[in-house]
Amino acid sequence: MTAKVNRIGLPQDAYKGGKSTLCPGCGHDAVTASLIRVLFESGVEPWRLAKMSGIGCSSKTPGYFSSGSWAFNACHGRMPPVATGAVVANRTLLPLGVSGDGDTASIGLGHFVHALRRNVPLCYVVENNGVYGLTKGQFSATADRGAKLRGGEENTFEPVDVCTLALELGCGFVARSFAADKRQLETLLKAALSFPGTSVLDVVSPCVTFNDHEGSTRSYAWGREREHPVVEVGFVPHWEAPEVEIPAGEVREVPLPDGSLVRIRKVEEGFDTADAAGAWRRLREARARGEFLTGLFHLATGRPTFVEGLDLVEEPLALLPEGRLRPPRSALEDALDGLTP
Amino acid sequence: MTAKVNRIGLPQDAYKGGKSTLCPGCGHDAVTASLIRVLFESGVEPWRLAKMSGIGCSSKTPGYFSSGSWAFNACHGRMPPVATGAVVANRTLLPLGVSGDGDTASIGLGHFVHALRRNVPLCYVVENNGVYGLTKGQFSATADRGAKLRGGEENTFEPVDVCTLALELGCGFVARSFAADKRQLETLLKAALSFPGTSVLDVVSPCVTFNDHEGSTRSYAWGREREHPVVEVGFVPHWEAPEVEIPAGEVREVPLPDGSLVRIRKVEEGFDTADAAGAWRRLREARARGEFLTGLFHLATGRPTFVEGLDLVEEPLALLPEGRLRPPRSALEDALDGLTP
Amino acid sequence: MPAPNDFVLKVGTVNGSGSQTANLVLLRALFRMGVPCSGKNLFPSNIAGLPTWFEIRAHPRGWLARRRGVDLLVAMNPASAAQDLAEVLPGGVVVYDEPLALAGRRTDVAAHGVPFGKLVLEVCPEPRLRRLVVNMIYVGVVGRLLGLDRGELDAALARMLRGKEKALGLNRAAVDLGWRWAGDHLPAPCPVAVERPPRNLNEGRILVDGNAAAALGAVFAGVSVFAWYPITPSTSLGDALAGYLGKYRRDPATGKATFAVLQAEDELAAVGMAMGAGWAGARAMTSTSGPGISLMGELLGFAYYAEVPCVVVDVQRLGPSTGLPTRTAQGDILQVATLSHGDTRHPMLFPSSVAEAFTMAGDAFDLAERFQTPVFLMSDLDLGMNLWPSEPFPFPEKPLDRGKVLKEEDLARLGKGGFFRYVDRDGDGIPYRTLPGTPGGLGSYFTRGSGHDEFGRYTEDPAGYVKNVERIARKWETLRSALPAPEVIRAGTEPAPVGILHFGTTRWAVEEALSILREEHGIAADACRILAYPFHDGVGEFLRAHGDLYMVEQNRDGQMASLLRAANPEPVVGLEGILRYDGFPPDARSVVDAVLVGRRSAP
Amino acid sequence: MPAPNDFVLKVGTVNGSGSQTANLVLLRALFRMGVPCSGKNLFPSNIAGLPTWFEIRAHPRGWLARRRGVDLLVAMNPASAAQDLAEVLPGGVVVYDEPLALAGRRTDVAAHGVPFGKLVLEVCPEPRLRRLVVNMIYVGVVGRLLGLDRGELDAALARMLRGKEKALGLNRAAVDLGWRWAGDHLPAPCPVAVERPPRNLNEGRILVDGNAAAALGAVFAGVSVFAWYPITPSTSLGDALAGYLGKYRRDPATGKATFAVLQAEDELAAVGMAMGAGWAGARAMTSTSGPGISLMGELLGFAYYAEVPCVVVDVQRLGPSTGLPTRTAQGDILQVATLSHGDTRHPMLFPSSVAEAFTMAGDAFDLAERFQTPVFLMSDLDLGMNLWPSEPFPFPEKPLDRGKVLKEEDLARLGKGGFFRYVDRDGDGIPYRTLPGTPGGLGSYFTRGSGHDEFGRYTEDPAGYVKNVERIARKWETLRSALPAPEVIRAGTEPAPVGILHFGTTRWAVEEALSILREEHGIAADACRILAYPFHDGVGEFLRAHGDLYMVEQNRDGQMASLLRAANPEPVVGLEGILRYDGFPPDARSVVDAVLVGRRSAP
Ligand SMILES: Cc1ncc(C[n+]2csc(CCOP(=O)(O)OP(=O)(O)O)c2C)c(N)n1
Ligand SMILES: Cc1ncc(C[n+]2csc(CCOP(=O)(O)OP(=O)(O)O)c2C)c(N)n1
Ligand code: SF4
Ligand code: SF4
Ligand SMILES: [Mg+2]
Ligand SMILES: [Mg+2]
Repeated sequence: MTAKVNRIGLPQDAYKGGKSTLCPGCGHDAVTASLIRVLFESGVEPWRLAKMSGIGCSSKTPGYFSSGSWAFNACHGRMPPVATGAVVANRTLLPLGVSGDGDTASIGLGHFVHALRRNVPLCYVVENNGVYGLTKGQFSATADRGAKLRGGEENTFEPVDVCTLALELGCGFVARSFAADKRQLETLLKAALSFPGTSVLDVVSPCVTFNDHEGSTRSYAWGREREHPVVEVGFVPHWEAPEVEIPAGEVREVPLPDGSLVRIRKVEEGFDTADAAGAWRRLREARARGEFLTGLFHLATGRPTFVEGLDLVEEPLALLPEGRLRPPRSALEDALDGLTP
Repeated sequence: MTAKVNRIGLPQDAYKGGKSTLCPGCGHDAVTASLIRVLFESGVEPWRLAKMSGIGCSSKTPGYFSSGSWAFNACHGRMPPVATGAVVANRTLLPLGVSGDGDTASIGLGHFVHALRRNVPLCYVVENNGVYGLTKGQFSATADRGAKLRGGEENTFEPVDVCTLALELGCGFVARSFAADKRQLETLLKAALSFPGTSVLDVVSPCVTFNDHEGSTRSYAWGREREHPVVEVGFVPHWEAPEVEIPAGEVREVPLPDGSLVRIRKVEEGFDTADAAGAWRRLREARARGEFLTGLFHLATGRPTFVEGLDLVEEPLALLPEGRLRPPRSALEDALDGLTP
Repeated sequence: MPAPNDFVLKVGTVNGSGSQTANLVLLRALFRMGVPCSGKNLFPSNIAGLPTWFEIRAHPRGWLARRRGVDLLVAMNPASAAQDLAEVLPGGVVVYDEPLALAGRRTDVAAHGVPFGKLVLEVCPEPRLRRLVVNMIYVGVVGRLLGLDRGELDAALARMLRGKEKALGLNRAAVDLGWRWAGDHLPAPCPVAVERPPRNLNEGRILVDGNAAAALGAVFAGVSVFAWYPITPSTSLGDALAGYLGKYRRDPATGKATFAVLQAEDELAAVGMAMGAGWAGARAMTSTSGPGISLMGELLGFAYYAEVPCVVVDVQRLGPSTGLPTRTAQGDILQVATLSHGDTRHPMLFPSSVAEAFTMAGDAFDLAERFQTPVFLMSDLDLGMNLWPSEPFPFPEKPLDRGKVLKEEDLARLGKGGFFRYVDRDGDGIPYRTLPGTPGGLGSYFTRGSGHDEFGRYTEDPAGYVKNVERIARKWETLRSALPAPEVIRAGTEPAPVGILHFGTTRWAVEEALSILREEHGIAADACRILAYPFHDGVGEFLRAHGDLYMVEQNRDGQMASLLRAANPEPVVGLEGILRYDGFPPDARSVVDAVLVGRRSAP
Repeated sequence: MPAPNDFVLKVGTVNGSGSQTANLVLLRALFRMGVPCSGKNLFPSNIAGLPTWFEIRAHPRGWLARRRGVDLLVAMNPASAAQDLAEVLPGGVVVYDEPLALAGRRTDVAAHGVPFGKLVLEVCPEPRLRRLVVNMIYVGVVGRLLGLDRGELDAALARMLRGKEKALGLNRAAVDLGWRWAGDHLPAPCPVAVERPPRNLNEGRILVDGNAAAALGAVFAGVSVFAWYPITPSTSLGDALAGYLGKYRRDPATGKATFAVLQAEDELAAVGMAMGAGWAGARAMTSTSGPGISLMGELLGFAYYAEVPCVVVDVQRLGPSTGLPTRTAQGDILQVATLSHGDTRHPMLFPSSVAEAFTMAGDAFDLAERFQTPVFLMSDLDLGMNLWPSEPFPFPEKPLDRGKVLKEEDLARLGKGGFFRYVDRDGDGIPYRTLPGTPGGLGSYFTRGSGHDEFGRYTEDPAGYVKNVERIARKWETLRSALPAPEVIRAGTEPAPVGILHFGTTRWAVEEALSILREEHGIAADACRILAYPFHDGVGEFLRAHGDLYMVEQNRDGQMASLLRAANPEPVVGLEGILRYDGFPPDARSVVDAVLVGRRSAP
């Protein structure tokens, strides 16, 4: 019996990585598992995928999937600029950033914001557990006000909300999911990977060791009890996508440039994924009330990506031969002429 | 003839500083002039004022006012943490941060956001000219999409909007003004200085040398043509403030903890300074349309400041005598006992 | 067969399996019996699942260095069992979890399988707890084997679980079961054995890790603002500090804090907060490890040049970049010495012991405020995170040195124009400062990292600029004279043929090596322990007095030797590096071997 | 009276007054006449209003160092006039704006007041432009005084304002007015004078600043990703690079760019982008100055350890912290050499001339890709922002060295398991790499700053970790042998009694000093110019061959000497520092004086 293969003839095992060294039950491992399936089902060429991360338990996970891909496990918080440089050097890469809430919202916040501002082609997944897992459970900047650590310490600050912050920066793909909500998570991952600019997917991913207790607002129990998807999302890959139809009624259909199609069905009355300001208001209200909204909050295509704005040749800069990198002798002569008084 | 003196018996000259070395006509000098008047009129004790800044033409301005105050002209982008440390060490200080758009929104963005998140007692003034003045006029992160440099280069990125970003972070005092709108600017500065947590005042302050041309969206002409105050703000200092009245109709009166009073009169129908989400939507629309809104966009009191959350003794930590800093011998004995197996 | 009380006990378990308490009970019981001992935790950079080890070394003479070779192994982890077994010395003893089937794998050791899985069922009905309780069973087994005093074992356990009565009962039962099982099944006597010494050699002593010791030192030095960002291995310093501050530094009357602990968004912010606080007059500190140090460069250069006091604790870990966060090293020395661009220099203190972690943390504050500059306490993971025995820390009798701070009344006395921030009034290079908020209208000044003259004014004038940076260089010389002299151990009255330099935790391997060299090889060696940088003249004297010189350090590039060569306008002749950079604390034999090789190859 | 063509002309004006074009016209006219000359801009760190100076030095032998003392002063700025006047040598000439009333203030110079304010009214009806046009009047005055060729003056002006016909007319009229005014009012001949040399000594030569030269070098080395954050004095490198790239690196067919210029949000991002691009296979570069270097530490330590190529240009400026951004220094050397914590080391190249800025920028890319490590081009403000004459840059004939990169077909040949990222296949310490995106499924690897072994796997195993860092140390030795030997100038066939070491732009003062020492003092001195770090063996040889040694450098702490002492296991004997750290480029006389003092005090 041969294993099932995907569109490009690879079995799902081709998308596996090394054995996880995370704590058993860690939400991040669930996200990894979803990624493996999603990459397989999407038929991503492993060598095109560039796995980018920072430092943290979450940032280790690129070691645990798609070992046929290159990975860059950068310094703490510095993944976005490294990913930016990589995709500029080779625009055919598909950069997937996996980061944590500390990596993204504490030390790396400035870079995160600037990547969003530039609309760098980058699928940015935040495995958000509200704590620094790897350094043993201090609050991160996304911890909710009033959340409690195992020892009882209470967080007194407002969180950095990755999703409303992404809306603030004009991000065209803003979503939140839950590590335990496999179906939704995988659909969102597929859509996020197909989005041309920066897509932000904030995944509540419980830290079973340091933040899965009562009083936590990132525990499995908390998430299971409260998850409230505001929309239901469907994703039709480009090789299956029908001709685009005009969105009607409760369903919004958004074609992505690669030919795939995102189908958004409202669950919550009045939630409009085209309206960033509406989403912003709704998410803030939800936070104030302790609600846990998930789904695709905002989807807007058409904004040029950072790489598009650079007006580059089609071939990856990294692969240009000497003849296209070093200008001819006449160019030097011209330059020198300009320097002759 | 004796010079007019303020509430604490100081003449306006006491709030002057060294001679400015900025370009004649620079918007920052106008802000400095306003600050001198505001500090004088507010009767601020110069030694309580801590002038904090980063690096840039704007960040130099603390040299040009209130030479009787201490100043900390930090590294590029690092003013917020330094101010945080200073006000924690001495909670009786009145930290006034003066920064530029590059200092705040490019290199210093992470710290800016985290200061806001913590609600550090800090009046944060951004002298926003859309460029790096001191390094000769490159676009900063607040430059509007479509804005042009003198040489014609066009900015293709969305700006970091200091005001909507402050709203995003839950800031309770979010305002924008214009260096040339002296009256509004000074009222807002007074109110901002009285606000207990972080107050953000984004001042469009033209760079006459590098960003005051046609095509700029931070020029004097641009500002003068388009300025549209959404509210009119009045400030009644605590020593003049009447008993608080219940806000009614078009005027909202907000008492600040120091006893002063902010009076907000709507200019634009439907603009509600109590509604952060409304302000956020309105500011984004305005940006999309190239409008230049000014005024106090959001005012909300009641959120505890960072220093309040630390549960400190009343006296400045910096001034505690040895007897209160070094625990008694018995404490060491107790600690050592805990270390005896 | 090792002499009594001279052994290495190693426990190999799985990270996150809760063996730490069990291992500490063993160590503490040994300690309570009066046997000199210390414990090292060798753990991976993950939260659960990877191999982890605990090593206890006992030695009648109280040697504290790590020693290679294991006398008694407790093997609980399938993933590391083979490697662990290989480390056991011939004649050693192995206790292993039965399924590992280590018996017979080595003929030169005695290996005993224990059916932990079965035994735990007897004492622990709750499945969830079994993984933890198993560890206490090996405590009982090992205790019985070694001949630990049962009373001390129980007392150690009771003290550790004080206030947790239910857990205590369960754990005590597990210990007891192990104890009994060993009595029933294992041969006695065991070749690795403990004897209660005639005199309790640990009487009055404490057992503590260097991070807690430094934290205590800071508390008793009056630290008032601590800003940090978590990073292994400095995190536990922050935790300990927060704990002690909460306990000992609340106002008795109001319960309010006389301190602030600020968790920053990153290391740039952490040091920025500490600098802001130091500038405003607080005793301010941050702690971090290598990556954090690299991030703090720009701001600490500012603090050097603008003369802002603060204390930086660097708990060093292995390697460039992220490296191995849970392995020890002394590898940040060159980076810190000239951290930041331009002509920037920073003083460092090198604690070797928990007692010095305590005292030097205090000294660091005094130096920082006296010299108005960042002062680095260069600790390391070995010191910071491992347990060391110590005499109890002395209560600091010296008053805090708050340095040259002018108060309102001083300023009034000096009058207008009497105070300028960077003037060298005393000829020692140290200027006077004032604190923001000082009333009276006379003390304000402008703090900047840009070029300034002695009056604190911005200047581009070469003369004014140069005068100020030369004063700072002069201050450096004053600082040098205020730093501790090296600690020199002499073999005799005349300089010995061999001179060994070292610093920090390298001390313990060197001191043990001195005795091995003398006793086993008849080689007399002097040792010079560097306590601080810039170097005291005594270091140069030691160099000049010895021909055959070694510098023992825990890095690849011989960093301290480089610094010494760089600092010495007189040439440093014949200085050989003994370098360890695999992340494990050095042992005495390696030092001895290297010296022997050096001696042989010496001309 | 100075010999013809041997003088210093200094213009003191106000920053922002637009005098730069005027000064360049003077310099270029002189240059066109065939007189060896160069120009230095001494400017403040503000945009407008503070004093600024332009110095032109001419010398028949083409000395390029700054020289103390002014022969001909143009004083336009009241704020600096007194100080400027003081710098004029006895017998010198002063041209000043009449209201400054400098006449008679010194009896030993000839001072001529010029009514610029009145004159400008004659040529410039538009008030807005007068501030600028005034400058061209002094060009005319000075041209006439010096005896510049009027044709060359006009030609220089015309070339500078090519395409701006209206401005040209106005400016030409102003020059003409000054020229005529000087003819009518000033005594001739002037003691400071220009003569057209018998042979045009500038034939075929260019005049360029080092930042533009390095930018050109990068363009012709095929730089494809440049990420930066503005900072003085490196900003103009970015500007020049963007300009040249736009001109010469667009695809002829499509007009699309074969490059990307990324303005980052800060220096951490800038170097991160460069590293990401270098990792992905682009020729990547960033440029910055001291504060940026300090911020890049953590990431560049990563690049060292994970072996990611990129080029970093450090255009050094004065001082610790912000210091004086518009003053020159060589003060980042110690910081860069060991930038980042842990055992991190970085190679540096030290260009002394614009030609070397061009060639070394190219070399830096080859080295970075060959050795898979960050390579630093250590320029400085003096080189980067001042105008230097040069032979035209040679077109680089050597093909680009892209290093050990395995392509799809190489990987297929090696087969599964044939490629591991950090294995030392060739014994030179340099591993092979692959580029992300390479199809075929065989080349992927994991890049990390955490501990890894030669297979690129995460490891905490001491042996695997150590093996890899020792290979990197071996690579460093291979790298050393690939770096250029020092350039040694010998006074004779035997080593001279005096040896002078130097590097970078210090070269020009030293070479001139050599001739002064020989010609005026009869002292033979050899010179050794260090071109790169790690040091070539030739540097050690030079040290050993000389007893009386000097290191000339532009910093307070003798950084290169420190590095040399640190690097040399053999002692460095009798190395004296000749240090300049006031922000101005060193002059030959200071070097000579220091050597004379050293000689006198030598035993
Ligand atoms: C510069 C630097 N500072 C601090 C650390 C220590 N550190 C490692 S991971 C981490 C936090 C990670 O938190 P998060 O991104 O939320 O990841 P998680 O472990 O929770 O998945 C910190 C502070 C580091 N590695 N580097
Ligand atoms: C670490 C660092 N990077 C870069 C610089 C160079 N620099 C000085 S000011 C400045 C930008 C200032 O822009 P902004 O804050 O908008 O101030 P403005 O001059 O426009 O008022 C830059 C990039 C620096 N001083 N330090
Ligand atoms: S510590 Fe938390 S985040 Fe890290 S692996 Fe364990 S469960 Fe996951
Ligand atoms: S350059 Fe621009 S911002 Fe700077 S002082 Fe001049 S006008 Fe102001
Ligand atoms: Mg986390
Ligand atoms: Mg600006």
